[in-house]
Amino acid sequence: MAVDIESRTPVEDAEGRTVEELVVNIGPSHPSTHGVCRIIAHIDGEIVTRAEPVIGYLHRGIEKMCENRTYLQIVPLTDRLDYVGSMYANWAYCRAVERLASIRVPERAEYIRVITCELQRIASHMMAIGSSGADTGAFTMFVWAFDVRERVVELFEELCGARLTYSYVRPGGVARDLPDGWTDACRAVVDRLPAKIEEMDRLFFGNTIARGRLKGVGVLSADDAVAWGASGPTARGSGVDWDLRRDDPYSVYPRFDFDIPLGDAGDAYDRGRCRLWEAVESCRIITQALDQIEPGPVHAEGFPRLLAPRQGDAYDRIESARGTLGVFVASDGSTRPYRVKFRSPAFCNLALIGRLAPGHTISDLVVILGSLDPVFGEVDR
Amino acid sequence: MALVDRIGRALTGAPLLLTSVDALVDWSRGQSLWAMPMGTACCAMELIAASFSKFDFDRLGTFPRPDPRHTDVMVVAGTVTRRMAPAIARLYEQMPDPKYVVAMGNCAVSGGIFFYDTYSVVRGIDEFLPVDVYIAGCPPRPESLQDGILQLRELIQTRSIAAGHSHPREMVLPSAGDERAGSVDARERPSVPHVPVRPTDPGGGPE
Amino acid sequence: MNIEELREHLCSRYPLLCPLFSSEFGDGTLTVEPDDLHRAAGDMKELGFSRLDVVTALDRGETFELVYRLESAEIRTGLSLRCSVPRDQPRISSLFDLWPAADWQEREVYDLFGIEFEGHPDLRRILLPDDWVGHLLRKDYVDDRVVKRPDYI
Amino acid sequence: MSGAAGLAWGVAGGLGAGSAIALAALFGVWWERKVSARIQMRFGPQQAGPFGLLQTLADTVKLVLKEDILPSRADPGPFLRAPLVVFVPIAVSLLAVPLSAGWAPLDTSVGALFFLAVPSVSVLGVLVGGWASGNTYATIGGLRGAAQMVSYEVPRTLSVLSMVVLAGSMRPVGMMAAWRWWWLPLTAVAFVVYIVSSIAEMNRGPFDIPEAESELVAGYFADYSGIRWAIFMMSEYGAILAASLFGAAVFLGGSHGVPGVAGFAILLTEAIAIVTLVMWVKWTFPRFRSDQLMALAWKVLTPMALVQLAVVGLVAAWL
Repeated sequence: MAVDIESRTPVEDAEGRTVEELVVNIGPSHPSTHGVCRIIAHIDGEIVTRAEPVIGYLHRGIEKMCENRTYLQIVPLTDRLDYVGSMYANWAYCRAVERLASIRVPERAEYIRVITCELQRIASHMMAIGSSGADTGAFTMFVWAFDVRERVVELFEELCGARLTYSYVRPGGVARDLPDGWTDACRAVVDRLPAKIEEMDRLFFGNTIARGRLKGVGVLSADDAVAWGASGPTARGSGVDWDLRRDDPYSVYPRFDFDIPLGDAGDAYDRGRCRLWEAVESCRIITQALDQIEPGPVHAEGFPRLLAPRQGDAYDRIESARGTLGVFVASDGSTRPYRVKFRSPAFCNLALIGRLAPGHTISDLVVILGSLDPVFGEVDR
Repeated sequence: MALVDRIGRALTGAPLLLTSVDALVDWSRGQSLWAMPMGTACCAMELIAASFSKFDFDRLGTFPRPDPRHTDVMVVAGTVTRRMAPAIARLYEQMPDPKYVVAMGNCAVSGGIFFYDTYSVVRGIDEFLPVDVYIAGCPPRPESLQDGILQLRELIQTRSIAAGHSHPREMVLPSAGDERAGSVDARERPSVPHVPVRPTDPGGGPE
Repeated sequence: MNIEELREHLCSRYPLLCPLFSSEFGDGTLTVEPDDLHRAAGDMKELGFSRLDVVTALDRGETFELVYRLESAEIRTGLSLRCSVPRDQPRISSLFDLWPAADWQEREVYDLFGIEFEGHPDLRRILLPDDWVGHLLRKDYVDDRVVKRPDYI
Repeated sequence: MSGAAGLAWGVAGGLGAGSAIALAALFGVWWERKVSARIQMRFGPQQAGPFGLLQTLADTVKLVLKEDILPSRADPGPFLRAPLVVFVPIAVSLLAVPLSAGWAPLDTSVGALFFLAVPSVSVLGVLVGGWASGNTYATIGGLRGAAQMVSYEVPRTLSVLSMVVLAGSMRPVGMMAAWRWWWLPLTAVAFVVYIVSSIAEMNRGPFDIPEAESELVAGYFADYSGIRWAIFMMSEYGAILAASLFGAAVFLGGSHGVPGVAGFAILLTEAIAIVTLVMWVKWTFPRFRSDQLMALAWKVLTPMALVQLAVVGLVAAWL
């Protein structure tokens, strides 16, 4: 609605007549673009013939800013990358720095990281499912899902004082230990969650209209998912059995028993359902982690106030709510990184939209976009 | 209105009728602030949270509508980049008068954490939009946003359309002595229209 | 599969690539010449690296160092493919035909570093507007609109 | 009725219907906000007046005094008149609804047909308003709206036809008087078809694809602001009111023979129940896609209404 474009272009139709193709400009501010994405959709009647995403409306230059910050000062910047799942970017960055500086993280800190990140996965998936519900017009679903997210955010608030930008995971451990009574509160939230999730499953995914809207929309084949670098629930919805938590385990994940939900059709419905059941699996992981966690230090001993790793570069990645979140940190031996690169899963997943949208109606376009779950802080960095 | 006003003034020496109409209009405008959610980044999450179940913006008569033509207040929530600024300015122009702008979060207020070292961020949306209320925080809590909307209401209700009744644009900040300061329950606030006391105006209005 | 097994696996299949393999911080790295990049990448894809995770670059003064990070579901490990291109002539062949995932990734590197990818179907700026001047992750990029952060530390 | 008296009655009726719709919108928006709030674990308006009852008044005063924007790309003539083209037919159709036993403002022998046919004119307003905005979203919304409203005329008319056959009259007052309690189970299918197609007629969720907030921002009225948009909203609530009152009168027996104000109260209670049902549906279901919407109209609702009509015809023949 905001940017003026030439909205009618003459094209030739199948029978060789010159017809006008309607160009609909969606975004950069549109209720269903989940942020500031712009999609230029060429439509024939209601059918999208070409969809071209234009990104960069939230490009804040975080990678450039990192070059003028010390290693610890970068942590708040990573919060603002994926603002729906800040813990992930914290953790991925810290893992890269720890690998670069050869820091060993205490076991309790690893457990806390797992617990917070799995909570974050629940929060993030609730946002994704809720907003894809809102895309199809089921606004109540959004409110219900957001209410679940709110419970998790309350836990985070108790933990680190922030509702959204936590800066909780720091290089060498976590910022502070769990507050008193937090584990009980967490357990109470996690115990109630699966029932709520099942209720939402019935409300939305069990609804005939929603099934009609989501099934068969934006079908992504498994081969395409791998070739185009899709990861996370976007790829798993297509049946790509690849989850870093299990396949290239990091932290203490090998100690937990959990399943990876997989879809088979690769449509918006399967992607949404995958997210929903991943949230249930996250509850399982959190419960196990709360059982196993032992008292101990939460930050590495003898951690320097000003980190200056030796020259070199390191890459590490974790499974975020959106997929493989990688961080590449290069050091020149000084107290500031030489280069920081964030491999954001949303960026790679969003590249698929031009491939998935053609042939669907404009109503489906927003559903497909929602099912890819982009977060533009992360896409544009 | 001018004629009615003149008659009222002739009869009572004050723009009687217009004052009552004025109070109703101000009350309506303050009470019904529909938001254009211009969520660009992180703050958008708190903007959503503010209108959902736990915080419920609708209690205050505010609810988000995505179409600028139907809204009164643009809540700019999040970092505004140079590339995004023209789009926001255009959306602002599409809003019908009277319209207000709330800058939510440090990025919209001043650039915030993205003030230094970055080449693409606008350092505060007041570079291109007339901002009425600034809300600090990174991100501000939903309650802060709601408080910002209440302050905007206060601001609207102390402005006036009646001749000689314009009030200086200044914020009523809650202070320790204000009965508002500690009130958590929004229902305790007076919902009757607050007809403002006219300040001494040397420019001369009718008395 | 750990690094040593990966090295053996690689050396048994592609002996020519073996001397180019090194490991640092627990990561396998294969450093190749720009002209050989496409062939080496094709070999790696045959070896089982079915995913292209990241394409990025570093400004090393005289040269730009390109880093391609490959992932494999079968081998279950990662591998970095590196090569350097001269600063005055930053050109490299695109890997779009091997992994379509390179599409946006290479556009991003082009946008931020100005490295041209030959054979890329649609090489345009992606994060910045089309009329932007300069490539901002280059170390010599200056922009008078930037406010330098005071050096507290 | 003579010409002059008829004209006077018509003007009075029109004004009455207009105010009724305005009142319905005032109350309906508040009620909808409260109902949706409860569904979404919220409170809804609380601050303006008791229970937030004055909230809609504040909204209305504000909207009336908002700037009335004429977009530079719009075609001024149709653009400025379209809201009234939508509003007037709906207001007029309200006149044919029997409000109490034996009384309707416009008591004609073809009242049912009148009620079904006249609001269809508002399709033109939707189509023209959408097109004249010169906005792609509005154009698509207008086209969708036209297709949808024309399609759902068919099952809606067929469902009312069942009642006409049973009652043996097309006069709504007569239909209400002829109503028997055992018609309720017999015509349940027709009632469902009527409600569903009425929701689709008035472009409400889950059939709100012409305005489709998440796709077309606001659809055909995307470029309307201030009072013109308020008229669109009022027509929507007017349509809900008309459809609910007519449904209550014809399918649920209306005032059940009670004349006067008491009868109207009974009718209104039934109508409010239907209104609440309509809102409940809107805030629970996702939105249809346009092709699914058409499929529902032609493949499900129309056959259902036809079968119902056949059954009712047999029963009526046997009576």
